[in-house]
Amino acid sequence: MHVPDGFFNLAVSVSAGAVAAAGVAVCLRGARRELDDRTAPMAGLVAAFVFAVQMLNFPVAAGTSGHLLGGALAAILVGPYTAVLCMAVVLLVQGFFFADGGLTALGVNITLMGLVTVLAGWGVFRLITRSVRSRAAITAASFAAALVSVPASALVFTLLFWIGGTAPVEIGTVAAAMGGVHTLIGIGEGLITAVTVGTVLATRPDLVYGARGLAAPLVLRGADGDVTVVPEGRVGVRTPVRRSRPFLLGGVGVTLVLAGAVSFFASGDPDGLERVAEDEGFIGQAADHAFGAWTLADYGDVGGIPVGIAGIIGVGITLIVAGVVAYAVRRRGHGGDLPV
Amino acid sequence: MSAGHHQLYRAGDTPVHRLPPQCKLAAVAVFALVVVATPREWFAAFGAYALLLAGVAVTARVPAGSVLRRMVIEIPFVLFALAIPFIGTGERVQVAGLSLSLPGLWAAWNILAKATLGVVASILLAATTEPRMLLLGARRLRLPPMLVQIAMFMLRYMDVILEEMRRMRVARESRGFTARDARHIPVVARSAGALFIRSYERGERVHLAMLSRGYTGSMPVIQDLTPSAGQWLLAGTLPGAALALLLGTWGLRAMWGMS
Amino acid sequence: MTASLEVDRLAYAYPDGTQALFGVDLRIERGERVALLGPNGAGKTTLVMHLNGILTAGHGTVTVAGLPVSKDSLKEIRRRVGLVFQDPDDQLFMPTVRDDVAFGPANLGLRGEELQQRVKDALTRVGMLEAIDRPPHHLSFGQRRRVAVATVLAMEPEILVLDEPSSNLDPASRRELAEILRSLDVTVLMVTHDLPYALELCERSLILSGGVIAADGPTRTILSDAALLAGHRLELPYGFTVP
Amino acid sequence: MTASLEVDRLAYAYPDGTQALFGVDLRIERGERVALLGPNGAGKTTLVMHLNGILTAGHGTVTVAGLPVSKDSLKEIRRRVGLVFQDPDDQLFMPTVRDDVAFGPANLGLRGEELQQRVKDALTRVGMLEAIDRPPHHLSFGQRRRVAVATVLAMEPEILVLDEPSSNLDPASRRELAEILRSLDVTVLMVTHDLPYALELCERSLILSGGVIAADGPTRTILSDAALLAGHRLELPYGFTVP
Ligand SMILES: Nc1ncnc2c1ncn2[C@@H]1O[C@H](COP(=O)(O)OP(=O)(O)OP(=O)(O)O)[C@@H](O)[C@H]1O
Ligand SMILES: Nc1ncnc2c1ncn2[C@@H]1O[C@H](COP(=O)(O)OP(=O)(O)OP(=O)(O)O)[C@@H](O)[C@H]1O
Ligand SMILES: [Mg+2]
Ligand SMILES: [Mg+2]
Repeated sequence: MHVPDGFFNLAVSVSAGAVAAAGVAVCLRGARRELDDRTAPMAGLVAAFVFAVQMLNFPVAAGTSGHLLGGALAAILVGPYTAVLCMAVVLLVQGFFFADGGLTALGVNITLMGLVTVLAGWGVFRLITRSVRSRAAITAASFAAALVSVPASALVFTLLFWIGGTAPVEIGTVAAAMGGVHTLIGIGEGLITAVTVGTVLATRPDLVYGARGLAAPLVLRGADGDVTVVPEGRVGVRTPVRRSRPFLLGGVGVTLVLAGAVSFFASGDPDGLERVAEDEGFIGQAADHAFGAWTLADYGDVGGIPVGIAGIIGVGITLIVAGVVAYAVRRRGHGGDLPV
Repeated sequence: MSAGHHQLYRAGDTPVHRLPPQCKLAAVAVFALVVVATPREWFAAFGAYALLLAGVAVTARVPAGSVLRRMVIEIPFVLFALAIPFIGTGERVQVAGLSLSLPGLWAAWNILAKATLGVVASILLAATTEPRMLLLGARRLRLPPMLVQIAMFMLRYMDVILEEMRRMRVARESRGFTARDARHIPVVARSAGALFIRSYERGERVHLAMLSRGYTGSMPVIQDLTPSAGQWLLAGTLPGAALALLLGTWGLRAMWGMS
Repeated sequence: MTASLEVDRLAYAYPDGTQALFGVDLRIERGERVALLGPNGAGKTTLVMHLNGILTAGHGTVTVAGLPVSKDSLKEIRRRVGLVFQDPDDQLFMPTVRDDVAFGPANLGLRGEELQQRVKDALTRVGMLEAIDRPPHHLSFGQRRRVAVATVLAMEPEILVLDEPSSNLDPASRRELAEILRSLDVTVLMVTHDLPYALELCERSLILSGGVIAADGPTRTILSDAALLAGHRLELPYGFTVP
Repeated sequence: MTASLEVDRLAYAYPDGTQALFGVDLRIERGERVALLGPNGAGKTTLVMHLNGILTAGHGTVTVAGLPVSKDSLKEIRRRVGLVFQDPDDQLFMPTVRDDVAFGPANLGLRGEELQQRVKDALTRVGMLEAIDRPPHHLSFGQRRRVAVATVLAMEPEILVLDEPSSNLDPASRRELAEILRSLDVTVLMVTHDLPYALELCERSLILSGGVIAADGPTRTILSDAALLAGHRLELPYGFTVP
């Protein structure tokens, strides 16, 4: 599903960028409670695993390419906040090192494959495990969470495509293709997630974030024969996530305001990169001119500023705003370094 | 344990290799923005961008062959882009007996041109910068340290996983096993479960070894990475030229439009 | 006087439930060289991993030069205690031997010429200077073990904890390591299965067996007690007599 | 009579260009027990990796019981030659000790009760039967080494090649391993840095140094030649005299 450069119009790319930046900022804050020096490498391993899983890339008819996503797995193993960070890292590394996914589409990619899969996956997982807590329940919940997360992501993709995809394809076609294929992928994803979580549970239950509180208490015997019972949570202590709601709400609020403002600004741009413009018949005009002597009107401008330039200004402003937000959120928790 | 995927990186000592990583990262990101912001009808601008990248490749002595080989990453988009003219809506044109959607053709061109330029720019970046250095650069560009650290562990784990996979394969084969057909899948699947834990635990022990040598979450930077003004200027050549092109083309077109 | 290392009623169980330590008590003074003996699976590695806070006590306390090992003191503890792992592959992770040996001192803030000198000194000591620009994972097992020792020597810790440092070393390197350890003015705790080596290097020995300290005394006395040794799967090798 | 192992002018360089073997010639008869001695980095591991075709000769040939090692004969070669790796982590890869030990015999076609019996016998021999259902990567280093030996014993190979099998073993296990090896009617080639152990177990020794065979003869004679030993970083340990 890695979206390349030029796939969505600027408005969508930029708004998704803002959503992603705000989401990551919120998660940076939340993750500090999920991670400690023993679990930090786990985040890296999960990222590596997700990376490997995403390498199995196969083309899907009308929706770029399909592959497993890994967001639900990450959420169950390292917790939802850290999972978003893992997914963001995977996508950043893929974009910059491996040229997989456009750099200007990073926002879209992080939103689709990071935020949406993790939110959907973790939501389902919590829903199931809140009432029943046993090894089997956790494995089953992992399956369901992963199964749901993939079509959820495909759904949001379709939505974004409908708002601002540059390819003139019927939205129905996209929805059908994405939905169908991703439900199938979801089954594969569910199986892999359940098997992985099951394996880790069997040998290192302490490493499964979603299974905290499940292991039996450890009994330690002193030299003089006294017996001490140590409750679980001792190894790699992770205090439960508290006080996250205000941040979540704050983050979402800021995101919405930003996204709204930016898309308003961006949708002020006429045609150019936008599919909307194509429907208005601009392409026809261009064809009339035999791809030749276009006038300024052909590609449109806003008060004399062509879309391209407007886009750059827009992106610049958004980056600054998103940066300030991220910085502000981060400052409240004095730096983002992992506790060591 | 840092072999493996680093074939992406091609060692060299060119001005491009020597640039501090943060300059290169910033340059590539701005370049990609300029490319995406360029209206798709400006064929000449895309050609010029391609020439700019070719210039970088020549300066960095990255052979065309290696860039092309790595461009296979693009195949899924290419397949998709090629499908758009067939399934696209809107006005149809007849090309060699095929009925194609005209907006579809435009969209296909748009995606192919922009994605390809973006991909090549990233390939050149990875080919001239060691992953470890890229992470240092990202750190210098104020990417939150937590993300940098996760990325660092991730790269390390990819090595660990590859290394563990290699060890396990040798171990299997030395005890008379070779995976030849589907009947052997269960064996491989069973050892895959062990692979996850094994890689994790090895990585964990290595991480603990790092901690026990005073590691506090970021790699010590032994080399001096502070870029000089000259280096920023040099790195700025690529996005600068691209931006100049974009603005210049716009100016020229504006004048034509008036005349 | 505060002891260099003090362990009090330490118990630990691995996450999968296997309990490895059942209440270990020990005290090592500054400048002592102590051997830690015991059968396979006795908990020796588990114990030494606690000494610089890599594993954290399930129960009991560990004190290093008066400073209790806890989350807040970890940084300082790790600066003071240098740990050579039993498996060199766990210890080496940088792309070249040079980077690997420089890693620790660089974290302590060394830079430039001083850092390079530290690296070269440490590698010269273990006889691996020629391999300085090779990747550690392309060395032979014994060579990796030597580099692993160098990474810790380069940090110049006050307390040196070594987990079977002499295994996989050729006999000459084994003797050279003994000479290095003897030349350093540091506290040494060395896990080993090589009883003559323990006798050669350490005045005092501990036997850890079944997760508790089963004996503690002068190495010579312990090695002369055949019944004690036999009770913990220890025995003097073929052809060796306590001189 | 065909030799059990025959190596002829074997040379090998690693992919990164490091040449490890420079023309090794050796011949071991059926039923012999031979020690392979030599300094760190001499090429011992590289040599033994050729003996069951894990590395393939850059130049020269390796023949096992008359069968040249080549792509086509690999399966047969690996059935005949059991190799215990220097690093037990290289050898163990299945989720439990039972699966790991069963892996080799299962590949030879054993099933059911017979297979389980083989597994149990092998584990009993190395004293690791209680760990049968534990994951190998959760064992102590010495326990892993013992399981690694069991995985090879379970295959009942004709030729047993062991790369420092006694390192990290406690003294009793070391002696027990010697007894196991002595009780088997197989050809044994054992890499070791433990000269007394070589003397105890092997009548004949080879010294590999700098990628070539530097000496070949009765172990007692070799160990008595102090100048020869010193020339290859070998020396008798503290307190040991050739009995
Ligand atoms: N990661 C682990 N998970 C679970 N159990 C473990 C783990 N590592 C070791 N153990 C178990 O803990 C006990 C003590 O192991 P430890 O590694 O401390 O032994 P050791 O004294 O160092 O042995 P050796 O001489 O073989 O190195 C053993 O029973 C071992 O099986
Ligand atoms: N994977 C590798 N890539 C490149 N060079 C290697 C590799 N493994 C070993 N070498 C080099 O080949 C030479 C022989 O190594 P080998 O492992 O055979 O030594 P060894 O005799 O087994 O030593 P030890 O006693 O330390 O185990 C050494 O110089 C070593 O550095
Ligand atoms: Mg140990
Ligand atoms: Mg070796």
